[in-house]
Amino acid sequence: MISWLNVLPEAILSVSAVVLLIVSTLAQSGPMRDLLRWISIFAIAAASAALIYTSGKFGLSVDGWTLATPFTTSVSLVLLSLVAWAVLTSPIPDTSAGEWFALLLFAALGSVVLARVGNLAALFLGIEVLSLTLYIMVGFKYTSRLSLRGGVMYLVLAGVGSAFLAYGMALVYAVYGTLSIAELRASTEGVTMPLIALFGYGMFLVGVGFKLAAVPFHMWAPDVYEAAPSSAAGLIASASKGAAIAALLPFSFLLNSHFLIIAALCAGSMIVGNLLGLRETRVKRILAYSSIAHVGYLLLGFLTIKTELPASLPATMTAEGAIVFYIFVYGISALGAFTALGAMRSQTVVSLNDLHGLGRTRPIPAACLLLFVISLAGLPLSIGFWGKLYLFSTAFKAGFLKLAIIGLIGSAIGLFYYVRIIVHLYMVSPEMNPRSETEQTSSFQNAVLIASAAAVVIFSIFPDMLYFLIRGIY
Amino acid sequence: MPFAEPALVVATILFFIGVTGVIVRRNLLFVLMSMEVMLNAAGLAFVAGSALHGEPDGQIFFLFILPVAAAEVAIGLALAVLIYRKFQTLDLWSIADAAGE
Amino acid sequence: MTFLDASIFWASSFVAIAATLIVIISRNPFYAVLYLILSLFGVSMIFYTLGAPFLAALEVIVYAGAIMVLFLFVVQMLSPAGSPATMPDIQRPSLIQLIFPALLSTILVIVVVLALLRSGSMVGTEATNVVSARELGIALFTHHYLGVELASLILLIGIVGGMHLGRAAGIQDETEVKVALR
Amino acid sequence: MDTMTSIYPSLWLIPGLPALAALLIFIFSGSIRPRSAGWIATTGVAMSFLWAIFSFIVYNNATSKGAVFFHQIGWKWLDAGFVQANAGLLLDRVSGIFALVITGVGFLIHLFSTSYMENEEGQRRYFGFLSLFVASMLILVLADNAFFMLIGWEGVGACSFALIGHHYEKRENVAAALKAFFVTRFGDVFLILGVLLLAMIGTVDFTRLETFGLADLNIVHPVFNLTFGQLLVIAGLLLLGGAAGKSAQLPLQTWLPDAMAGPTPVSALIHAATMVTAGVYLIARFHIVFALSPELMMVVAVIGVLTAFYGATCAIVQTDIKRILAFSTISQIGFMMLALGVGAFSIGLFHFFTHAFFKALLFLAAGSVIHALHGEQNIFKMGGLRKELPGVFLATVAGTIALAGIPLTSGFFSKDAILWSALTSDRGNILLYGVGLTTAVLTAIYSARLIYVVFLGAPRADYHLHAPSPRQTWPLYILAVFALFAGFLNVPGLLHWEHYFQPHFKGWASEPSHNLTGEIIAAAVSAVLAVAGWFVGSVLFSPKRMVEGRIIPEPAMDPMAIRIETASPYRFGVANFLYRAWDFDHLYATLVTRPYRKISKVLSWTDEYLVDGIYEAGSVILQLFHGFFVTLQNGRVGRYAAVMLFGAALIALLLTFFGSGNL
Amino acid sequence: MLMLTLIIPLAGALFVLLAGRVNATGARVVALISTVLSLQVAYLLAAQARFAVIEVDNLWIPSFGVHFALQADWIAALMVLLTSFLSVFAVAVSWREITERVTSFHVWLLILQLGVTIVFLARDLMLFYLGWELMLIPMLFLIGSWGTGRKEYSAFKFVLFTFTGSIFMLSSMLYLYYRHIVDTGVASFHMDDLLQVQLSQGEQWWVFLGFLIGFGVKAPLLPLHTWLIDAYPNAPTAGSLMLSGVLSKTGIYGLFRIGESFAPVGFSDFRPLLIWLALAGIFYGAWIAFSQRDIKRLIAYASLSHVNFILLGIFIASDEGFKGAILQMLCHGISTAALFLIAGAIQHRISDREFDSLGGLWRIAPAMGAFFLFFAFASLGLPGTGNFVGELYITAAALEYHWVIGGLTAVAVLFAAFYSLRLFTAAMHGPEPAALPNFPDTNSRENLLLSVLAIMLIILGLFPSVITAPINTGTLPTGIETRMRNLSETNYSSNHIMLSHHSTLPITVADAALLQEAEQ
Repeated sequence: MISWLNVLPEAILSVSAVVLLIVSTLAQSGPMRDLLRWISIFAIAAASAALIYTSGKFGLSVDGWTLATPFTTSVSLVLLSLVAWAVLTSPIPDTSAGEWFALLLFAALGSVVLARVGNLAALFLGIEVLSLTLYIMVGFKYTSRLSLRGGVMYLVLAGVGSAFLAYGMALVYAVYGTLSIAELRASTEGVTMPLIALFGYGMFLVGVGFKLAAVPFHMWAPDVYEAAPSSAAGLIASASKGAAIAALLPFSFLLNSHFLIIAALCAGSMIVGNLLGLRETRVKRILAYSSIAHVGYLLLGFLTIKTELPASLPATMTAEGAIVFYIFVYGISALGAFTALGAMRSQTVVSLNDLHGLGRTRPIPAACLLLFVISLAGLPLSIGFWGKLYLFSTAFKAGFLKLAIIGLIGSAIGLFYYVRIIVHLYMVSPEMNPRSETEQTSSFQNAVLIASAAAVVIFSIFPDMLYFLIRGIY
Repeated sequence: MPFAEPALVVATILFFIGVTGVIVRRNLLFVLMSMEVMLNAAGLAFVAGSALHGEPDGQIFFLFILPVAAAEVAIGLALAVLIYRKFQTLDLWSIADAAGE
Repeated sequence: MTFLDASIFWASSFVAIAATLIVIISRNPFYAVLYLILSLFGVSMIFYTLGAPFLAALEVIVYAGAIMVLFLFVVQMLSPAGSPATMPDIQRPSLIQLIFPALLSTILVIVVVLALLRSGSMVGTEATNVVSARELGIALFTHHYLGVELASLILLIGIVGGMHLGRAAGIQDETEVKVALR
Repeated sequence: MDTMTSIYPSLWLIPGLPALAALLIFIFSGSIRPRSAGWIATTGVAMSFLWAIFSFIVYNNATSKGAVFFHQIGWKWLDAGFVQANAGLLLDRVSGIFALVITGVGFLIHLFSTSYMENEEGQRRYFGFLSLFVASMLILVLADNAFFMLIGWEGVGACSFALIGHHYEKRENVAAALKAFFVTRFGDVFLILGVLLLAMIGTVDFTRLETFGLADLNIVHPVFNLTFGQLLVIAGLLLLGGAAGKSAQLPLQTWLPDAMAGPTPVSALIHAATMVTAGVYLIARFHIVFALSPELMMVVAVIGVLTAFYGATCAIVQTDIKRILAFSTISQIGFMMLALGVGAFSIGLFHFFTHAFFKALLFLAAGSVIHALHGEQNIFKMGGLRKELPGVFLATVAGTIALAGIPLTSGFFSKDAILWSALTSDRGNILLYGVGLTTAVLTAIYSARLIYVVFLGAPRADYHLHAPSPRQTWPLYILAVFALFAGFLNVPGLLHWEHYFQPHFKGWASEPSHNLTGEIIAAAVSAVLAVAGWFVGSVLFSPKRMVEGRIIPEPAMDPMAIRIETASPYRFGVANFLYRAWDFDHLYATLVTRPYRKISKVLSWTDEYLVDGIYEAGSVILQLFHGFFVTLQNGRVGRYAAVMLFGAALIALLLTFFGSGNL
Repeated sequence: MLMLTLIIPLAGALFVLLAGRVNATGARVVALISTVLSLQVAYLLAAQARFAVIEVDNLWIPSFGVHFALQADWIAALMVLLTSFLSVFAVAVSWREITERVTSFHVWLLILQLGVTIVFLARDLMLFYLGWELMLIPMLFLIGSWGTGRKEYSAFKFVLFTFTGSIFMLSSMLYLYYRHIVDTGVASFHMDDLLQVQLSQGEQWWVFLGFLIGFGVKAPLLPLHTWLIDAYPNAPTAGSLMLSGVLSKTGIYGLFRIGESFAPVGFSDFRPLLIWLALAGIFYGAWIAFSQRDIKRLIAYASLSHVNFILLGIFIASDEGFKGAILQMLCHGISTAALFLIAGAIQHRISDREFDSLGGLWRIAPAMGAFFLFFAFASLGLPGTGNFVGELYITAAALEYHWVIGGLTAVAVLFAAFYSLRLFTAAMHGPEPAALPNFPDTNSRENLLLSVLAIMLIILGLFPSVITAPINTGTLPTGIETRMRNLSETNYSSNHIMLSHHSTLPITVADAALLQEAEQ
């Protein structure tokens, strides 16, 4: 039963989630609760090992539900590492710790399913696993009105998004009679798509666009990010977004038919996302807007996938490579930024004024936040710079000069709000801070933050190392 | 089946009625119902597609939509109860306008 | 294709659409749920005409029988003094609110209809076979078992969510509860 | 190439010693006593003077062996494209005379200053800059090329700025310093352009200037598309602009009277004897360029004679003793320019030589008077100082008669020679001569006025005299001797000045007629006119009249109350016009200063609000967009779903109308 | 040697972080040691680069074609020397001025130095860009944290302007990269590779425009200068010093090292326009400077004027123009640094820098007055200082280019006198202010710093050939190279037409003595 082995990663994750739930009933409090974190980490590690083990050995498996090529494996690993990072830095809730970590594992599961998607149904179910997990995570802090509000908003809108997705898939299915992406790809080759299929894919893009928070399907992002606990917001920004773009990758054949649409989403996200952040005063909303803009950059990479490159170029310079790299780079930066922020300010609404002087009173998380923000802004000595450069150079290589320049201008606008964060963090004295008390962070959390901030810098000096780590570990 | 294509149209109409419902309704319960309508319409479209090609994949997809709808409603209604407790209303506009925290 | 089939299809389609319309404009949540159930019955009939009797049954059992009942419970639970008709904050959507989404929806529907008309018959020969529950089951558990697995997990997630959120539902004084989650 | 020169005295010591003194004073200004600063400076200049004499003697001995100049190249200084220059010093007849006068007069003035500045503040600063000035001036005259000369040229300007503004507590002094610097700097713009132009079309290496004489003036220059001759005229005009700025010639003369705000010894050294004659030096140095075109020479002569006339007319009505001398200086330099313009280069230099003595003398004497009167400068508040300050009086008389050109004084010899050249040289004419002669008469009149009003008659105010120390009087006496007798240096057969410069200017100078009778008649004419002028002056400004208050021209106010900034002290419009120095200041204020301030303000405003406004507007536009998108974010699910639906509809429409076509 | 210039600031920053844990003085001392060391290294580098181009070339990021390629020719080495020289000063002037968060201040300063050094040495476009962007964040912190006045606004403005500019620059770079891939199929950012790209005229226009905006902002070229007016005055002294002394040079440097190299046709097509623009900048800055009433704002505008002088030289780039520009880059760096140092010292003493509250300071601070006077004169181009030589060369080049431009350039020198002396007199001259708080004269540290700067200026003024003689055209853009050669040649030949150098010259004394000896 070779093909069964192929779903080993998914199986490990789901089984361990269930195990975790069972264990959590035994370990409601005390030091045992730390065990939950380590079980999760262990599960993710085991899933990663399984991924590496199965990578490329069996090809399409389970009737095309999962696709275990080296590439999808690397995407899955990237997403798993992001979830693992969230697991490591996430504070353990006093109640429902088991549920929390189980949900994180479910998120990992959804991401892996999406990264290796080979089938429309897998896509739908993967997105649903991820979404449902995230609804709960957003509304996890049910004592907070904002949290509930965000949770319900995300639930409704994500439901609408999923419905669009399913509806679009249904129309496509109605035309081609298959759910397999490979077959869909084959059936579009060299043929003009009927309008109904075009429309179906269009609605499908609405659904994916919603998960990505691409303009104009971005509206939910700021409210939800703000309402969610930091780890959840980080996950929405990183793993969920990465999984969505990864799920979009097999649909690169859409670039023939829907180029204009995707380009519009891309340009719109890059511009509107950055414009939205311009004068925002609440930090999590700023990060949300920034995530919208980053989707634009990712889509820019997606647009270039079909481009023929000169054969002499190294294989590492493909658009897919740039996208995976960027998923990791952006994911780690966004997660890091949310976590570092959460480490300093735990309340739901964090305004820029709440950051005043934290550079002095909380130097370590502040410095980490600084580095992550620099990375988000794409300034040098952070991997964000290389990530962005990979994408933009890919766009240039593909000849999409206008889009690339729009993106560059967008990132110039975006710099404004990143710098605002830095300014408020460092250039205002602590006395100006309306809240004098700060959170205490565990040294473990600090260590993880420092390590990843250091990684952001170190990998910026050796970006290729990171690249090969991502693409070539198996 | 000859009704496959008309059924697609019906699904489309239902779907967009659902979307309209989500947009215009202010009460969370109605919004959730509209969402159900949308999911259901998507399922209908799948079944129509399945009928068009005479193969089971579409129907199977509907089988996947079912638990999704159920799970969404379960969580949605749980949230609705909590929200009603917190805000004393299910009116999404008032909830949005209510001061956070 | 018989006249009976056609009349069932068109009638149930009409019922489904009309009932759904009433759902989105009704004031009374109780009635809305009932109309939604009616709409689901209509869709179920369409399933039947489309040769999916098993799904038609499932539609009624799961959607109408389970999900809608859940709705009813909640409506009951949240209605002051047990009378949902008096829920104060439920308003009918005004015409002005309706215009924009209705217009866009109409455009989209027209696009689909046009697309269907333009493409003519999408498949050369329309299949006429009825997919039986047996066929479905075989396909489901030979080709799509991962989907089944995932679907079950989705339900599990729903349970976990319900469990977590429901835990709060029983607590009246929230200040006692500390959910320290950053 | 200059290994041989080591056997000759190093010229670097001449500017080097005062520079060293200045350096010492500046570096140790914190630790030395103020008085020592004076002595360090004086010693430096004295040693420089001695070394200059020594070098000059050695040089003169060498000339007898056929050498033309004494050239020491330090190092390659400028090296880019056509801007090629050494840092090198050159001693020849012209620079030798200048160096001697600068160090000699400079030494005396330093000595005078040690007493004059004794109880003043900022002595160290004063002496530092004074020494630095001497060093710069020496570099100016000794430099072997025009680029290197610029170091000295601007250096003296900078020192002049610092010294005029020595008493910077008063805003008007600062304004005067700025004015002096700005106006001369304006001239320097032309000078720099002129030097660059010359460097571009030829050379500004002083040892090679002769090559201009060998060039074909009709060749067209490839860059400018003008002939060489035309370019030379342009270059000459540009140089003249620089010279006019530094030497306070029309129309850039306005700064010099104001520059009198500096301490009096500074006026003596910088604004009478040395720096202001830099223009004369420049033209004498570039005489070939000028001599190559008659028009250029005419311009120089006309500017010179007009300035001479201008200065003399203004001097006649001034009430401030130093301003009288300042206008007199303007006038006398005009005479030098006249001499240069008519081709009598050596005579021009001769007048520089004599003028340096008598004008320095007059300034120092005036300084003594002012010092004795505790800073009083209005001549109508003086009077009767003959008895109180007999030594100063005698010295002043010596200076004024030299200035007036009373026969047998140095001024007589030099001025007469100029007038004679103006009349008889190839480039001269009767008009120049006439104006020059008139000016000479005016000169005699205001000279007499100075003596009569200041020293004769009865005191017009209460004096608490402050007797001059020997260190003040001895320099006066020494200078007086030179003022009276230096003229004999240009007596044929004795020490013939013109003959001495013959090898330098060669054929480029225009020889005046050597008609002895004519010369004697002309000399007689100027002698008679000078004496007559003095007489007129003595009548007009006799003590008797002064006592009666009948001052000519008749003042409209108490003469003692006349101040520099008084606009119209006299009854007569002409007199007031002259008092205000022909209203040049007013003219420039209207034409240049005020518009410039205005432009500056307007531009400043433009920059702050319009140029920056473009960017601010850009940011406002971005913020408007931001505002639009943000208002959509109202937290209501319906709105958000509506936007999604809108997006979906947009996608559908795009697909319907554009299909799968790529745009 | 090349690597050391980068390693020392980096290691210095780390050591400062460590030393900062002990105490503030420790951080200062370590920073000083680090900068002095890098000055030493830069000196050695320059000493080597004087004779030969030093290169380091390693493939850094193969997947991307980024090379860790450094190249130090004489000009680059000079710029590095200037950078490390001014870095020493930046540390030294902050000794007393910076009392808060000393450690991080010095860390940012050293990172800034690192970025600038990379910019000057990079032989790879991406490395260059990396260094370019690396300057942003340190400068943001230096201005925003330790500045005065509207510091956050100024910091913002600086960062946004520079970054927006660099976006255009990056577009040009990526376009070149793209074209190189299209042409050869090889991905590389190495300048030597990208120089092989043949762009059409239209492409060159766009590419050059991108570079122009990117570099023009930093330089700054009119009308991209408005950030400067806020950033220079509001930065701490060390920041103003680095901004005006070094960062503006990176723009100029990039303009000819990169802008002209990669788009020679674009450059030469834009050249007349740019020359006029630079000229306008000279006048604009000088005129506005005159009416400023804030010392640092005045210096800022003055700096604008001077930088446009340099740009003019770069744009004309004949032998004189280029040498003048290089020389002026150093001298402007030094003299403006000194002026900012003095302005900072005044501001530090009385917490104000408006003319109204100043005046008559010379009496109470004679040493400061003397230095102020010297540097005011240097800033107006007094002969004897290096500024004069630079401006003279540039004026000469302008005159050679066109007489109108030459004339205007010379006139511009006059306006420099206006604002420089106005600045000096407003602060130092005039009646002593009635109620002046304790205003100590410059202390020995400041005296030492200012003396070194003054001596440097005089050395540059008297021995400019030290700088200009080794300028090796081999590593410059070919455009500059040919212009330097051609214009000079026409000149010398025209010289030959006009005058014969070997005509009969008067003999010198030395000659005469020789003759005489020969006779005997």
